[in-house]
Amino acid sequence: MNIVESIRFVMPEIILLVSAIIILVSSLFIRNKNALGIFALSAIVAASLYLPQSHKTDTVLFFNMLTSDSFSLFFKEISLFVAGIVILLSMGYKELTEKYIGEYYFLLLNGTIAMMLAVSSNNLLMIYLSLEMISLISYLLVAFLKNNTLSSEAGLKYFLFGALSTGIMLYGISLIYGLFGTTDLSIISNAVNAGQINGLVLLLLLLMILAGLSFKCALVPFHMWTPDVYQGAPTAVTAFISVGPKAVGFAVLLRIFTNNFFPLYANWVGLMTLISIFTMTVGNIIAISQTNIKRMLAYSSIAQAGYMLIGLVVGTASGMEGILYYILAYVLMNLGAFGCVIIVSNSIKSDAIEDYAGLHKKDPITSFMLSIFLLSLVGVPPLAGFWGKFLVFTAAIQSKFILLAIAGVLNSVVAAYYYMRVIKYMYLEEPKMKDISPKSAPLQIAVAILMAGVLIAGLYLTPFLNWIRNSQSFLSQ
Amino acid sequence: MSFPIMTCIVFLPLAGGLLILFTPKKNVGLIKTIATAATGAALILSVVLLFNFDYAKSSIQFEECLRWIPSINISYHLGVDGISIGLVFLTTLLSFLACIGSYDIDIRQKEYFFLYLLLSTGMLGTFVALDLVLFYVLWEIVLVPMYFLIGIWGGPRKEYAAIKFFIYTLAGSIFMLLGILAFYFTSTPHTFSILELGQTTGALSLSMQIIIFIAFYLGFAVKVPVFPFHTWLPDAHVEAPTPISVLLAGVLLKMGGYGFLRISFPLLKDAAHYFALPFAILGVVNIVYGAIVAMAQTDFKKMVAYSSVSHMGFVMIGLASMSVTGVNGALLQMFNHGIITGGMFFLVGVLYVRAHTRDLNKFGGLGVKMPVYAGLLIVFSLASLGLPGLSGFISEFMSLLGSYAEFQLTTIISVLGIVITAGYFLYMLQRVLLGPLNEKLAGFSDMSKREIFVLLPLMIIVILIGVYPLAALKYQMATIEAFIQKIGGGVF
Amino acid sequence: MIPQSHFLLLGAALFSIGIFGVLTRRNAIGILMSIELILNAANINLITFSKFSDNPDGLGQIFALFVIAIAAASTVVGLCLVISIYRNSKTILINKINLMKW
Amino acid sequence: MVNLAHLIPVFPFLAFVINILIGRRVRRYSALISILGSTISLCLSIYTLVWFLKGSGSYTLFKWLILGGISLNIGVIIDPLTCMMLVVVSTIGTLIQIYSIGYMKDDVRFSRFFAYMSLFMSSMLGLLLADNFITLYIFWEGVGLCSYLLISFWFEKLSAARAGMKAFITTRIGDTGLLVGIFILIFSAHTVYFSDLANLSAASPLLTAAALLLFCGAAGKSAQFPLHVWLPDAMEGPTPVSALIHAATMVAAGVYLVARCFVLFSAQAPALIWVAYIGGITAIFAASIATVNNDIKRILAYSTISQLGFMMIGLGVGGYSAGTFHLMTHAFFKALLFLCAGSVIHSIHTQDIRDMGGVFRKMKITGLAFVIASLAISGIPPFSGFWSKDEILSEILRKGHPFLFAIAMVTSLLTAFYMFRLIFLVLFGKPRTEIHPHESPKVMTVPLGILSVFAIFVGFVGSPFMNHAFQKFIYLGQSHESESMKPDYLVMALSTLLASLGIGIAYLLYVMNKSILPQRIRRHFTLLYTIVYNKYYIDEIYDFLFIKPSIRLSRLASRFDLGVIDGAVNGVAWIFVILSRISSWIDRNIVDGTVNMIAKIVGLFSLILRRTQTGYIQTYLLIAFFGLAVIIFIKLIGG
Amino acid sequence: MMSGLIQLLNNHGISHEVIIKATFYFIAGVTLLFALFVVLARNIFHVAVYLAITILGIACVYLYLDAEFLAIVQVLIYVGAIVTLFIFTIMLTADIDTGSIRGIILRVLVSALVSLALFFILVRVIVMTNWKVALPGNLPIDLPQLGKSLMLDYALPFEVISLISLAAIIGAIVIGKAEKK
Repeated sequence: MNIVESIRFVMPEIILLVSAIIILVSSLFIRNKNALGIFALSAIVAASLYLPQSHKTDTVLFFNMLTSDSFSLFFKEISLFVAGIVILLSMGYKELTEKYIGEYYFLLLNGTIAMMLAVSSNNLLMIYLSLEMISLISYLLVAFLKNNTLSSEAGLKYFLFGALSTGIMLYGISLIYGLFGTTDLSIISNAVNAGQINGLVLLLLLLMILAGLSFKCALVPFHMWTPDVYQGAPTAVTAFISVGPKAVGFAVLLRIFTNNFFPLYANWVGLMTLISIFTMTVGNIIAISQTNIKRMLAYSSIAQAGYMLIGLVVGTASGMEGILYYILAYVLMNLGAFGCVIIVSNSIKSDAIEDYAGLHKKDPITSFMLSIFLLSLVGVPPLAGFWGKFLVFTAAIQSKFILLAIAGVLNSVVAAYYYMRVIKYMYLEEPKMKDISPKSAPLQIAVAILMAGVLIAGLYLTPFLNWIRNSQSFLSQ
Repeated sequence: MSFPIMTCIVFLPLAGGLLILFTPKKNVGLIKTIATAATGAALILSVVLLFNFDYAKSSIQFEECLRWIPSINISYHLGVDGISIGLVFLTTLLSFLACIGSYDIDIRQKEYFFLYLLLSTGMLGTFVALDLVLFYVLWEIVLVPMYFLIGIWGGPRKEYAAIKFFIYTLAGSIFMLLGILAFYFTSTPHTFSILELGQTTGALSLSMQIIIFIAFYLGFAVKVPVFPFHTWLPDAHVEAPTPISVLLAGVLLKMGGYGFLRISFPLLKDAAHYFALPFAILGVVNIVYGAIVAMAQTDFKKMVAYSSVSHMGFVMIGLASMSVTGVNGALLQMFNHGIITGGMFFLVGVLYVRAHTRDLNKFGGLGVKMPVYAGLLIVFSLASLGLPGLSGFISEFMSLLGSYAEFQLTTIISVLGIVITAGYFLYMLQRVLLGPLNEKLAGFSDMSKREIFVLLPLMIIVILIGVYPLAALKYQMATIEAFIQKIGGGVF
Repeated sequence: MIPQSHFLLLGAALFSIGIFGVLTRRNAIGILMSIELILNAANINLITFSKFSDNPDGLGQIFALFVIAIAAASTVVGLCLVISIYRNSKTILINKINLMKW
Repeated sequence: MVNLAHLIPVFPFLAFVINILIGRRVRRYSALISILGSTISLCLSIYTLVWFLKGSGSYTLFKWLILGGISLNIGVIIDPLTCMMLVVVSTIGTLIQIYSIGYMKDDVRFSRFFAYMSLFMSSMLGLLLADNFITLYIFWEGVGLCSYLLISFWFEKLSAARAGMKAFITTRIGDTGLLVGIFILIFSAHTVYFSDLANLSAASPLLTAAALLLFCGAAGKSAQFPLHVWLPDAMEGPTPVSALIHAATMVAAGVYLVARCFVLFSAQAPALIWVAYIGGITAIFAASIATVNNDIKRILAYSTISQLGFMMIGLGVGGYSAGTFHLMTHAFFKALLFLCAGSVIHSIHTQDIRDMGGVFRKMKITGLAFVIASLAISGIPPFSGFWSKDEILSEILRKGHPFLFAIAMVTSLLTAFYMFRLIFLVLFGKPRTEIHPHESPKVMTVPLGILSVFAIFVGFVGSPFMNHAFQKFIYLGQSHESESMKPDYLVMALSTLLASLGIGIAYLLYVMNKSILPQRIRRHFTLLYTIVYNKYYIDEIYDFLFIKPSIRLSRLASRFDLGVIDGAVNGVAWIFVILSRISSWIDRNIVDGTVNMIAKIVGLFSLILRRTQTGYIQTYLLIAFFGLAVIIFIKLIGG
Repeated sequence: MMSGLIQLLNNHGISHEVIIKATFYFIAGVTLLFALFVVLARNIFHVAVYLAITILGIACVYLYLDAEFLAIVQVLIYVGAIVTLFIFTIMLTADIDTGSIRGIILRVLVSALVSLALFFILVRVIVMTNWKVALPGNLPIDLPQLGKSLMLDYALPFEVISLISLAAIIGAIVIGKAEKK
């Protein structure tokens, strides 16, 4: 489909872009965090309202650069949701000075655009570009507290790690181009179906693509940047990169592996199984001995990625369903957890788990919500997190990945320990902290929304499941 | 659909809990009233249930079924039959009494009663859920409030006990989840409904059954608790506040036995037959080992805790026998143990409130100061050491009789367990009530009206069942008959 | 003429050298430079393939073009990060930047 | 006429309930309530007896429990044995309760005492009426409970508390045997009813086992040899209790059980022999202890044991009527003995016979009763003991058990000896310490009188003069008639002779030369004496063999539980923590960790490696790459 | 310019083929050499220069692949912009030395091992794979065509690139700008 026809399909992105520029310009005059934030928020809302209109039927846009299908729609919605929540969190996040707030929102909105492009791109070129865009923006956001050494250190580390892994991916893409003479995924998948490709080359290609993507999803062995970056970054940004890029990474992973490369299932299933088990185990085991809650959540998010990967390994429709639902749940509960962390750190100026002692006395609501999110991360029914695990394990059992399932459940038992540790500090210890400062409205709104999400998605998940069912229509299999 | 009585029974407490969330923290009186009202209402409803229950029928009654997650046909499916009705009554009763028993909780009452009510909803739900996933969900819901209840209001080593309990049971039940999933995929058509599985799973191969059985076993054995998995129990019981110990011993342990009775045995009968002997042996180990360990305890609560380990052993041998008498005995034993041990824990609490210690060697001669207490303690101890005429005897006798039909030797050994039980209970009585009065205790007052009110119903039930067991048995016999016919067991 | 594989080998060599550099350079800027090498390696591949591929749509070259642009952008970002870290902790030696560990 | 037998236990039970609830308020009247209760049941018992003689029998009341195939109905058994026992028990019970009014006059828990007594009465009567094993077992444990409560009635005394516990547990050991026996019967004979036992005439090892196990229970209750240890300690209880429970009624329950299942036993010859010999051993063994003991109540206790052994012999050799006959007579005179002892103790507040003496002068009635009872137990004609004991002896001889006969003879000799040792030391001679005996009040002496009458005359019902009315009666409804009714005069003469010989020796030793001779004898047989004096060290042996080890075992087990099993669990947790420490440490000085590994692969520079100290981004990258490379290599080697 | 040179050499009887080959391998060699310098040299300043040279070498290689336009872009952007940026940054941060050598040897060796391993794998892949190869020498892509496809088929990527650059620059300004405190 040519450009002119395609435009209306990317209206949401355009809305975001325009409003981003408006914010940038207006920030020269207005430096009010909340005002700009609310404007950005309204832009997000507008975009998400427009989103369904923009997608009627599955089509390909911009000469097959983008594809507009229900799958991408699902992830676009997720991206917008994440962006909205993160904006709310940023509005309440004290560390973020008002000085460069305009630029901040500008970058955030651009990041959102990049995510929306990435999840819908149908061409390795587009994938590369949009991922790079996400990366660059996240580097900048991570280092956004320019006078904070930790922040800029995190930024640099993130950058170096990212640059290298995307470099590798790029090299892989170039080889793919060499193999198939094109970067258009749909053509490639036909070629793959035709078969006759050397095993070693394939392996190399898969690995090189994986390098870039597992950097985004923080899978072993590309996970090590996670704790440092999560700790150093402004917490609002941490929240963003812990869900946004991850979700996108998984989206791309799914699109490539379960759609285009699916004929090669036999080639990559073993690999993925390995990565999945390693990812969850490493994440969980290291998380046990963490003392900083942000680092702890970093490792936990590594582990969570491991669980999600089970769904991919299984490679069936139900596995797909599981992973999508898991991503949904993960977005809700992880954002929520970080939101609570922001609320707390706003008042006690610390991220050490010990400093959460007796939080229930000072701030019952927050500690209650945080416990809900943590329990959901543990996978206690009937919270959203449980159903994520449930569906994933269901898929695993269904296709006889018994060991994988057992590894998963054992891990979730181990995981319970460190999540409960935070709860223990909050409820079972006596408070050391002084009285907490009043909380900002946006933060509370955000966290409230997320908790409602966790509860609803846990108690009545039929609509969500139907939504997901529709979102994976394109799946061959 | 008619009046959804099951739903009301299960969710009334939770409703109360939510109400409590919106009452001011200061207004403790109101909070207590709400909690009592909620549990009381549930109790009344369950009594209504008892009266409307048709105990000639062996099938599920008061069934309620809604589609919850149609896509993987998980349904909201409740109902009672002879197996669960007794336990439902037990749970509502104990929740109500323990709720009154928790009036002297003096810190953070609001949280306490909220969690308490959440807990009782979870327990009730577990007993009436007829859909495996729903069952699992409610089963897990019990964990969280229990963690807090032990961890916040518990004794000195509460945190250790709480996390131990949590991780332990979670580890057990997570395997149960795998078992549930295995059920789902081995059944045609795929279903989580226990009833449908009851019809279909005959087709399962033995090896598959064994795998699933083990998965479920891990889940249930931790709760019961069966021998190697029991060590969370003494800690949890000792550290938990009195009302919570009551519920732990009275209801939570039953969830395990109920699981065996509702899922493992009927749905996996070949595996059940396959594992019958090991099961019986473990039961005997529980009985004898628990008794022996109990004898060595100086902590009153710990002693009672280990005694429950011992008593649940009878449930196991009764089940293992897979005979009408044995299973009837096992089920009745669960009920009786709930009542008796619940009472025991209340009594321990009564003493603890006064003495602030549970060290048996620090008491003595209380029979003079507290005659009423002495009387009650004697009655419950005798009931729990299986004295004929009190409820404990009937169920133990039936379990033993049933298991004797299958496993003579193990039964005889467990009969010896009874002697040890008598030993440590009398030893306890001697150290607490008899002997010269320990003058440090001279200031003790006898039991208060409230305490007596809590214990009286339990004692009445103990005596009633002891004197006329059919009063309780009639509810379950028809169901058990059918149950045995289904899984193919002996008459005795 | 020069066989295609020789170009590719050149690219591979550059790639490996770049990797080596990234792994060994202590100076942050040095690492950035090594990354440039990697990107160039990719570019060489792309262009080679576009020359030797049977449909001369020039995709390879265009891709390379984009890569160069990206390289520029990322260098900008990278260098500004280097500057800010230098501003904060007066060093750009990777082995001195270790506030956050374990 | 109507069935009222099942009401017999009810009234005492009501008395119990009333006393427990309002006893402390009505205080004195609680005694009347209890006595009223048991009097009513006495009347009912007599009524039942008459009614039975009129020729009606057992009946069932209502369905109580369903055990597999068997549906268990509560009913009452009405047969000679039961009727006899009912009358005996309720009579003695009533009398002793009356006596207790005096004895327990100033006790703080007066009403509680009578409550327990009533409870005991009701469960004892229930035990007698039970028509099946399970009901019997229930009441069996019930009387056990009452004995526990009453033995440790003065629980402020630790010894009393201990004694009660000892009694309960020892009997419980026997009861487990009983329980298993019942199981075997249920599964091999598919019945729990006594009425069906008649059908089990075939001898089978399983049934023998069952019979022996039942006998275990009986031995526990009736304090037969291995399990007798609890009875002497049980004397810690108030004397009326000892009289009622530990002399007349409860301890006889064991004998009653054997008699009740006599058809079963007689079908299983080996079991029967066991019963006989156990009885024999017990009889002589207990008697020997009684000869040297110095505690008035304990002497009586041992004599009880020995007499029960006597009954067991009687039953064991097949003398059904003999055993039951002695059971009845013994009930009366032993109760009488205890009550006398009680009234002595009541007046002089000591139990050690060495401190007594010359009580007779002050306590005529008591003394008289005492003497009568002693004559009865020693078997001096025409007192009741004589007839029943003689019955047993002749039965032994007739069935041809010379050895047992010898034992029985010696026992009766010893019996006469220790009884009169007691008599002489307590009643006659001079007071050996400062004691001020005085006659007990009417309320206590009247029962003594009544019982003495019984002790004298009750024997006649089984004597040739009333041509063995008792035997005839006891066999009513029974199928076979094994015992001959003609008296065996030789045996009569012999036993009388031995009895008087015993009395003579006692007189010789303790009256003529004021216990100089005993010292000398003691000196000659020091070893024997000490052994016997220490009751053959049975208690010590048990303590050493069972009690200490079991306590040690339980300590061990609990340590095991804490240490090993729990330890294992904590171990796992600990391992996880360690694991996490380790892995986070690896994460920390990752180079050390991983590069070490590489170094092993490379096989170089390990020394320099250990010194490298980073935790930096490049290391992370290195790891990433290394992982990548490793995966590729694996795959390459793989294929 | 190239053609002139080749003409000249032809006159001395060296065949067209040979010259091209020789020059190519020479250039490739130089490029790799300087690439090695880039990663090995101590003085970061020199490194920048070496990088420039490497870039130029690669540009020449592009010429052999009939991608003159890209060669020019390469030179313009890299040498003109990127390397200059590097040099500025080096001056700003003024941290010339590359840190102490202690403990680095091992890292170097391990890294060398890893990258060599990678190199060999790549070599193996490149050699053994049958790439989509048409006969060389099909007419090169001419500039207009490139421009057209940039404006049509690749319009979106083009826009994205511009977005990226915008974002990058904005961010860089924010973060790079010195704060006066």
